[in-house]
Amino acid sequence: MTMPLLSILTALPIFGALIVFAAGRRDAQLARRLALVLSLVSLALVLYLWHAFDPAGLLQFQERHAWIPSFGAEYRLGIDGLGLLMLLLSAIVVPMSIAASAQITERAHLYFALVLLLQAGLFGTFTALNFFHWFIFWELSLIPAFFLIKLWGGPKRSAAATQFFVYTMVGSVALLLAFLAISLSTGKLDFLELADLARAGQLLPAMAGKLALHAMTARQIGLLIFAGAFLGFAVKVPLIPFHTWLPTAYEEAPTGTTMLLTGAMSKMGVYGFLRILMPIFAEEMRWMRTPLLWLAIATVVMGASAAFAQRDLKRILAYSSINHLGYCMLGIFAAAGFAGNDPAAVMEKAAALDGVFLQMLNHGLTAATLFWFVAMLEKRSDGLRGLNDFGGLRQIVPVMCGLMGIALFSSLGLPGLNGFVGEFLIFKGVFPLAPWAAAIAVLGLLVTAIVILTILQRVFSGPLNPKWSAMADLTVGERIAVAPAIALMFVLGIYPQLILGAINGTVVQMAKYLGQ
Amino acid sequence: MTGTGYAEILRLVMPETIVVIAAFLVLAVDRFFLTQAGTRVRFTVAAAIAVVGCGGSLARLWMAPQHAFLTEGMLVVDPLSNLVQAALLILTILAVLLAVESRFTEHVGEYVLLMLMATAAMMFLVSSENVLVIFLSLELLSLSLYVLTAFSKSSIQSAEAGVKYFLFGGMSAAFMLFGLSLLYGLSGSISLSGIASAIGPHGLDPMLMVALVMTVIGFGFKVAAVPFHLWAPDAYQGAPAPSASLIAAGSKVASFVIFAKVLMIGFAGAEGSAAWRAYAAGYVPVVAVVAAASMVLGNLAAIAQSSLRRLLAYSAMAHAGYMLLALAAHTSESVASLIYYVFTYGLTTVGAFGVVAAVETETGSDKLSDFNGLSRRAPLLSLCTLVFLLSLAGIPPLAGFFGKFFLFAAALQSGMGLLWLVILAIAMSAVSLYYYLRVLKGIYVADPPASAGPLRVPPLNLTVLCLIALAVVLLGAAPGWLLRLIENAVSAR
Amino acid sequence: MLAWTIYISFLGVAVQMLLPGKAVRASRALALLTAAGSFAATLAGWARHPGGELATIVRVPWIPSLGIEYHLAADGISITLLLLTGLVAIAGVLFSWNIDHRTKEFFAFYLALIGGVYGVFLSFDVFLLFVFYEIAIIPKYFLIATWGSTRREYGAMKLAIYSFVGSAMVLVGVIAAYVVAGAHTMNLLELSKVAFPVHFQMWAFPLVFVGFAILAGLWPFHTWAPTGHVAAPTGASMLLAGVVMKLGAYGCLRVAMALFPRGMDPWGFRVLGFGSWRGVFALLALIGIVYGAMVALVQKDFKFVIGYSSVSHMGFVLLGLMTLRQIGMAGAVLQMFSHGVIAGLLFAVVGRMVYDRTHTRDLDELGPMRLGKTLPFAATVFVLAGMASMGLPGFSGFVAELQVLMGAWQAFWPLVPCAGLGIVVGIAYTWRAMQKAFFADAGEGRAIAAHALPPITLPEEAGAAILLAASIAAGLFPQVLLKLILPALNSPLFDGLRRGSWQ
Amino acid sequence: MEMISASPTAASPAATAIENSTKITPVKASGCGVFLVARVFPLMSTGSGAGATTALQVVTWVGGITAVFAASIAVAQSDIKRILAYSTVSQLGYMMMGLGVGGVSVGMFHLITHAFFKALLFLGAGSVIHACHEEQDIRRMGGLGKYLPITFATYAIGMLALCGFPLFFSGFWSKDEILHSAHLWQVSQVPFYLGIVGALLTAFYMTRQVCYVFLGPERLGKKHDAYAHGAAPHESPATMAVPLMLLAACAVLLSLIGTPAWPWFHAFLTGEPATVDFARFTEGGIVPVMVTSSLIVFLGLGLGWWLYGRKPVEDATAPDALERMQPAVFRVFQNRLYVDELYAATVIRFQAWAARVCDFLDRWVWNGAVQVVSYMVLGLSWLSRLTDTGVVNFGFDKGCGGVTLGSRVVARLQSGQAQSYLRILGIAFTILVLLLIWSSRG
Repeated sequence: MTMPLLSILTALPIFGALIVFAAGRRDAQLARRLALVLSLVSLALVLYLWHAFDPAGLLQFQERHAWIPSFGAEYRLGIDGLGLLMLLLSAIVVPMSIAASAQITERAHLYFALVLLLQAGLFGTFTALNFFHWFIFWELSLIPAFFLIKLWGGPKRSAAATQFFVYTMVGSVALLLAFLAISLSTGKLDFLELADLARAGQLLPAMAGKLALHAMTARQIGLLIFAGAFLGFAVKVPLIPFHTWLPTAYEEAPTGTTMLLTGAMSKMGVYGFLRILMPIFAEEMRWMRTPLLWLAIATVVMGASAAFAQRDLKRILAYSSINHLGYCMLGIFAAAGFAGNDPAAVMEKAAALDGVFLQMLNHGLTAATLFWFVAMLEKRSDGLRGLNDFGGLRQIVPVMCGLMGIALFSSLGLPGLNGFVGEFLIFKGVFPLAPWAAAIAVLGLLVTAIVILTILQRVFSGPLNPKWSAMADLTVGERIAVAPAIALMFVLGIYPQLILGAINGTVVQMAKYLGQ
Repeated sequence: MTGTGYAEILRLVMPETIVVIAAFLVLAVDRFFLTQAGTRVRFTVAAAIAVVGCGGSLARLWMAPQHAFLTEGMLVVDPLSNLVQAALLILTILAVLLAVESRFTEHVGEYVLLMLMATAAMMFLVSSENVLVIFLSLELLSLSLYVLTAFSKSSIQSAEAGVKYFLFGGMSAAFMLFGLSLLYGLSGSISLSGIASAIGPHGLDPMLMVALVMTVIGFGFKVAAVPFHLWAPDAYQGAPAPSASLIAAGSKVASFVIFAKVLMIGFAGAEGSAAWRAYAAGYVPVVAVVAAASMVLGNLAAIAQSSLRRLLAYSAMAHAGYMLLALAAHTSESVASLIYYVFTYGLTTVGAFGVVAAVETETGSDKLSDFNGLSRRAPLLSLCTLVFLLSLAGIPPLAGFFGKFFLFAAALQSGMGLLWLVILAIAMSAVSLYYYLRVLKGIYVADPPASAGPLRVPPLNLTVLCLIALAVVLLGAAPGWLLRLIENAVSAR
Repeated sequence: MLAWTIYISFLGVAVQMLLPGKAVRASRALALLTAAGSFAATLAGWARHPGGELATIVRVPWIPSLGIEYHLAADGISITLLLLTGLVAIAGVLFSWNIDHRTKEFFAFYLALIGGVYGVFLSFDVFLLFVFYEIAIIPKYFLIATWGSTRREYGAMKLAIYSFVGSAMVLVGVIAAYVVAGAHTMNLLELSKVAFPVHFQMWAFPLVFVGFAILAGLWPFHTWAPTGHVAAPTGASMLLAGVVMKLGAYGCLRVAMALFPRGMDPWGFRVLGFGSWRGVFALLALIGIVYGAMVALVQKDFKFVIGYSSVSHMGFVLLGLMTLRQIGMAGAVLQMFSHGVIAGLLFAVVGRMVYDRTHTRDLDELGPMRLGKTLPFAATVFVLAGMASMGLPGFSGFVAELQVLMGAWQAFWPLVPCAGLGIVVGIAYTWRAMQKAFFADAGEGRAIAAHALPPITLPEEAGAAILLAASIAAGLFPQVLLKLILPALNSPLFDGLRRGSWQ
Repeated sequence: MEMISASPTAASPAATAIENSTKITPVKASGCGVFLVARVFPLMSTGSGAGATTALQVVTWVGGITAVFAASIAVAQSDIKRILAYSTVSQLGYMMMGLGVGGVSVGMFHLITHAFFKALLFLGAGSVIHACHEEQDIRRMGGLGKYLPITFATYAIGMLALCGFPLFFSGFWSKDEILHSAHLWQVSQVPFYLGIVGALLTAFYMTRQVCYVFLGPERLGKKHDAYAHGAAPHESPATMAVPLMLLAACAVLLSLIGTPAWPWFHAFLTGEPATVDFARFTEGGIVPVMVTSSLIVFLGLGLGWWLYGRKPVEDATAPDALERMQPAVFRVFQNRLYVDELYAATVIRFQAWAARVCDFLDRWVWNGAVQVVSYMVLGLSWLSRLTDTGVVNFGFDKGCGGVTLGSRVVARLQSGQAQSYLRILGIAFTILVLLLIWSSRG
């Protein structure tokens, strides 16, 4: 690959942000359109990557330059199936969010510039292969998100934004310290090289040898460092109980931003688990299998249950995102938690990982769409979004509730819609590996279903709340806007191979490596 | 008096003689030709003659340096004494020049005469190693200084200062005389070296101790070391500026040099030690104690002062403390550093008093508040003040800092025993910065009184002050040559 | 070439004094010219010695009888700090553009200070170093006491006294070293070759180290820093935090550690769990990090927040020095640079952009003014600077603290999590200050319109741009500086350290 | 799968939503589910080759139970559409079972056939409902056969196909294949018997439905006399009739592509060439199974006819035949085995409780912990600040103050009284001498 496509991909939104900031100063609409166009351009670029990507091959579009030799920092880019998938997701979600942010009029140029910056952060995170390089984007993606919440958020935005920021930062610092330890003991910061080391079983001895901590066994040291790194990602995902920043943040953020947060940013955490923790800390994860699985279960079940207790649509969806990401975690922990690389085990792990990948994409798509619908609802109900503020809407806005119904069902995991595939595969993979975990987690599925159905019932069916008798159905523009998302749900639901094909090579290799 | 005729002696004491002649010349001219003229003219003429005289004597020292050691150390002429004398002469010249513009007295002739006599006395003092001559010249010096102090008849302070100086000088002179006579009794000799060789063997018996202490007290008075300092603040404050500067600069140089001689030659063998935990009786511990007391008390008391003159007086005690450190170290390096220190110190003090005089003549007092906003009223003068005070505080690259540095280095070189004293000294000099900065704050930071216009400073004084300041800077930036002179001189004997 | 940095600065002082008092614009221009000139000289010197290895510039005997020389030399560390000084000096002049009260005196003192700083960084003779070190102190006093704001005389005097206590300790140590060495020289390199008796080093090292570290804001001798910074006029506080604190750290490295390496050896017994001075100072540095950050977290005065943040960040420098690992010390030097730039920037925003316009620094009062809207430029700069200061990757602070922490991991790992706590609190206070000052929600209180505040002037924008650019450049390409620093750390000067407990 | 079985129960919002969107959705959606399982079949069946991986077992069991469960509910329903809905569920159960035991082709084949005849039935039901002025309760229908001949005929075909009437209907072949595979399943025979029972029930409730709807006297007028407006039940227009007939045709003809004799469909899925070979009938127990299932179907039909066809139901309010025999059992079935109530009593209540607990944990425990930590940090910060002002600064200031004070004291020694000078001198003298004497002794 002569052309540094990935660098271009990452640089594009940054320049886009500058352009939007400069050009959109006067006219909010112009800013929004510009941003939309730019995001579509990067979507096109990602699609081209998708097209040029060789499913069989692993790491592609690599770029590699020396950066700071003294502690092994490199400029290294590259994507495998995972990275590609994440790029695709971010490239899809960002235009959606921009399209959904029509109501932003105050300092719109800044808003959309920040959105594009956030996109740059996402792209950078998903393409970087060296910790130093990766961490830059990992952190920088926070800043736009923070300001998006802080400046355009709801009444409690300050608290929400700060909590979100500091909370995540705590995680990052822990992660950073852990990686310092690693880089000291190995002199490497490159994910793949570290993964190789770990597979060769040299990482742990190296750490134990280099950081001869007082009377700590290699195992303890490994766990200590793992704990640091784990915290970083657990907060980002988030795993219960590291999630308390999330509901407030999602609730207070402007809905367009919430789409970004849940659609793309929450995936950064899962991505981190897949790309970093699972390969590098395979052994530690195996040791910690049971607790980790319990965490995942807690996330699944408690997330769903907490969602049931909420009365605010955004909060409900926030908690249900926690629950959905919980499935990903479940799959990852199950896949990473068990040794043995006989074909059957590999197959099951592959299934689980396939599920995780799909779930990431699907949840991103679905959750973003759902929040979008909430945004539309808010627009019509001037900001009201309580579960009980509505009722019987289906009689007056059939199209909206039909489409939203589809989205809801997809998130509930109705077969035939994208939501189903991922979860199904995850359970299918987890079941043979950790039956008990799968069994308990099924509760989560049930509760989610109840939650979603409750939404449908309270909002759309039942007697019409006279307050909304004048509510307008989706405009043509809106229909056109959401159509692709809905269509995609069906497509992915019916033909998951579209994705599975592209990620297959990566997944299988991951599953293989996990065995060793 | 074996073999040396009076002509010989006269040749040896030519510099002193020239000064004395100049003194009488001044008086004569003032009495007989200038009775009608105004003070300024008379001062100018007198000063001119005095300067010429001192210049002549300087030239004599420079052109024909002598070397002699007359019997019993009655008269010792060697590079060291020459150097010190030269320094004394320079200080006197500066003092006289600064006096030209002052208005405190009608008796110009007498005043300048006394200054020159004091100078001559100092010159004799430093060129003698004989207790008798030392005492005589000290008395001559003291008497002229008493008068100089009380000279401003219009000011009650001046009179008071004079009286106190005289009373206290009397007491300490008595002490010293008693001490010296005891020495003579113990050793049967009046030459320092004789005394040393006589008392050396027997070590330190109580009589000698008493003698030692009494001598130390006597000289301690001259150098205004605590606790023999009590005269100094009043004298510094009361005396007319030129006299004060002569007391603070010239007499200090002379006294310290002779003090060093007396101790190091006269009490050679009775040094003892003031090393931490390795304490041994002798003059070193006495000096060390006095030094410590001077540093602490001088610096602390200076903080509380509101008058610049008194502040300078206390800081003078502090500096005396530092210099005593050199005596406690009693090595040739320490003597060299002492001499460098005392020279630069004298120079700086003269400058400082020059500034005080200049401001006093305008504002009529030397309260610190009168210096507020000086930098706007007289930038150049303030700059000089900055230099002087910072040099006193020991800020590089000014002479004061190098003086301190050499001094402390030398003190330590004599053995780490004095470390505690050095640490004390350095700590105290850090404290001292506080009060110097207070003065400078008034000058540079505070705003001038609304009414105050630019401050008129006589051009002569200003030039002199600038010269001094320049010298201070140069001696700091390039201390090398002066140091070489001193070291050669010290090692020459 | 590098020597000219000193000469140009003092030349500038002289010319400033000769200027007529009325020629305000002239003296500004002159100051800027001087600062830029010396910076250019630095660049030229850098171009001449790109390797970072030790290079003697001037060496003439000065006081032969004491073996003191006028010896200027530069290695990578010096050049790094010279660059820093140049940048901050230029920016400082730009941010002092609005000084119209006794302008020429201000700039005279300002340039004198800078000259002294350059001198310290360049002098390779301990005596000379000390001379410049003291020269740098006096102008600080007058800058603060005359042009400062709140409690300026208290702050100034406090700063002066702390500095002098510090330099007194240094002086004792230096003289003692000179005497004990008996080598009749003050040359750093030769003194560092002298094998001082260990028991001597054991008391001389802490003496000199603390003496210098006081100026580097070592806890608990740090309180001069916040008060001084707050009291100082913007330009001065930029220099104080940006450069002068580095003097201390530089002295610690260049003099204390290079001369008395064995002073950091274990005592052979343990007191309260400490086995060596190294451990003690490392802990003090750590306390500084956390403590400074925490105090900053609860300040009401915007400038105090920044003031304490410097304490916290300088803690990283000292910690890095104490690691005695190459990476840690390289990080420390890098942190000196980084903190210099960032702190300068922060003080510029707080002191010049905000305070000089709103005339209040109380965060609660700033809130209602909605500065985020009325002073977008200031807000942006502060956000960026804040990001840099909290050690976000991509800015200089990150690379520096990263390496320091790496060193710390090796040297004393238990401290690292605490340092992490410090970083987190650092994030918290930066963000808190930023929100309260610029992005406070619509609260009661006087919300002032945009036009009420004079707009940001060109010099401010220029200065901010320079510093930001420096921070980002150093953050993205630390290699540029590391190329200078690492060889310097391997220079023979630190042989003692390497022979000692260096790993 | 639980979702789907729950979905058509009218009370649950899902069904409403589904019926809102489009009638065909349940079939299609669930079809998608089956299709999906079929798609991932390779994934599931990997490992132990015999097609009995845990996943597949789960699928099988769930399928079998669903089949019987839903069918038994359908028996006692009186809403025409709901009966069909439950039958759908039960058929889905079959498909799942088929996938589980027999693999893709089996399940998919039934999926295809079912799609057609169930579509046919739903359409027919629609036509009936339309004809009866949106009446859905079968007890209020009856005797519609003569009014709606086409609907009746096609509906009958659909019904027979669904029941799996031997030989001529697609349903027979697809279902038979499933039963056959179930019969051959190594793991257990229970699914097979489940299937049998399901088949019986299916035949029974479909007969019941048909009897209620198309045969017997008209009970329509009893409710609201539609005749008053002269709107007698009338056949649907061609727009409805034609699709009915097409679907009916398919319901019959599809049987051709799945017979063991010519398993074209299976071949199509597996990619082998399809061959005609009637000998296959003789292969391992195909015929017995065929016979058994046929018998079962006839039994079911017979039972249905015996109960409902033999003597028609005169009155809409008249109790159901089964009800008369077994009121208790019937009520249980009528109330859908109290599934909803069960849920309400157990799951929902537990869920509500769990939700409250989780919400509590979230608000107070997790978030509380975070708050506590942050407050601790803040507290520490205040402490540090106090130390800074109260101790460090205070110390410095007091220190300086002390020095100043000391200096004042010292300065006051300077009384200026000449008399005191001598005293001080004397003291100093004695001290110094004593010092010397004392020290020289040591």
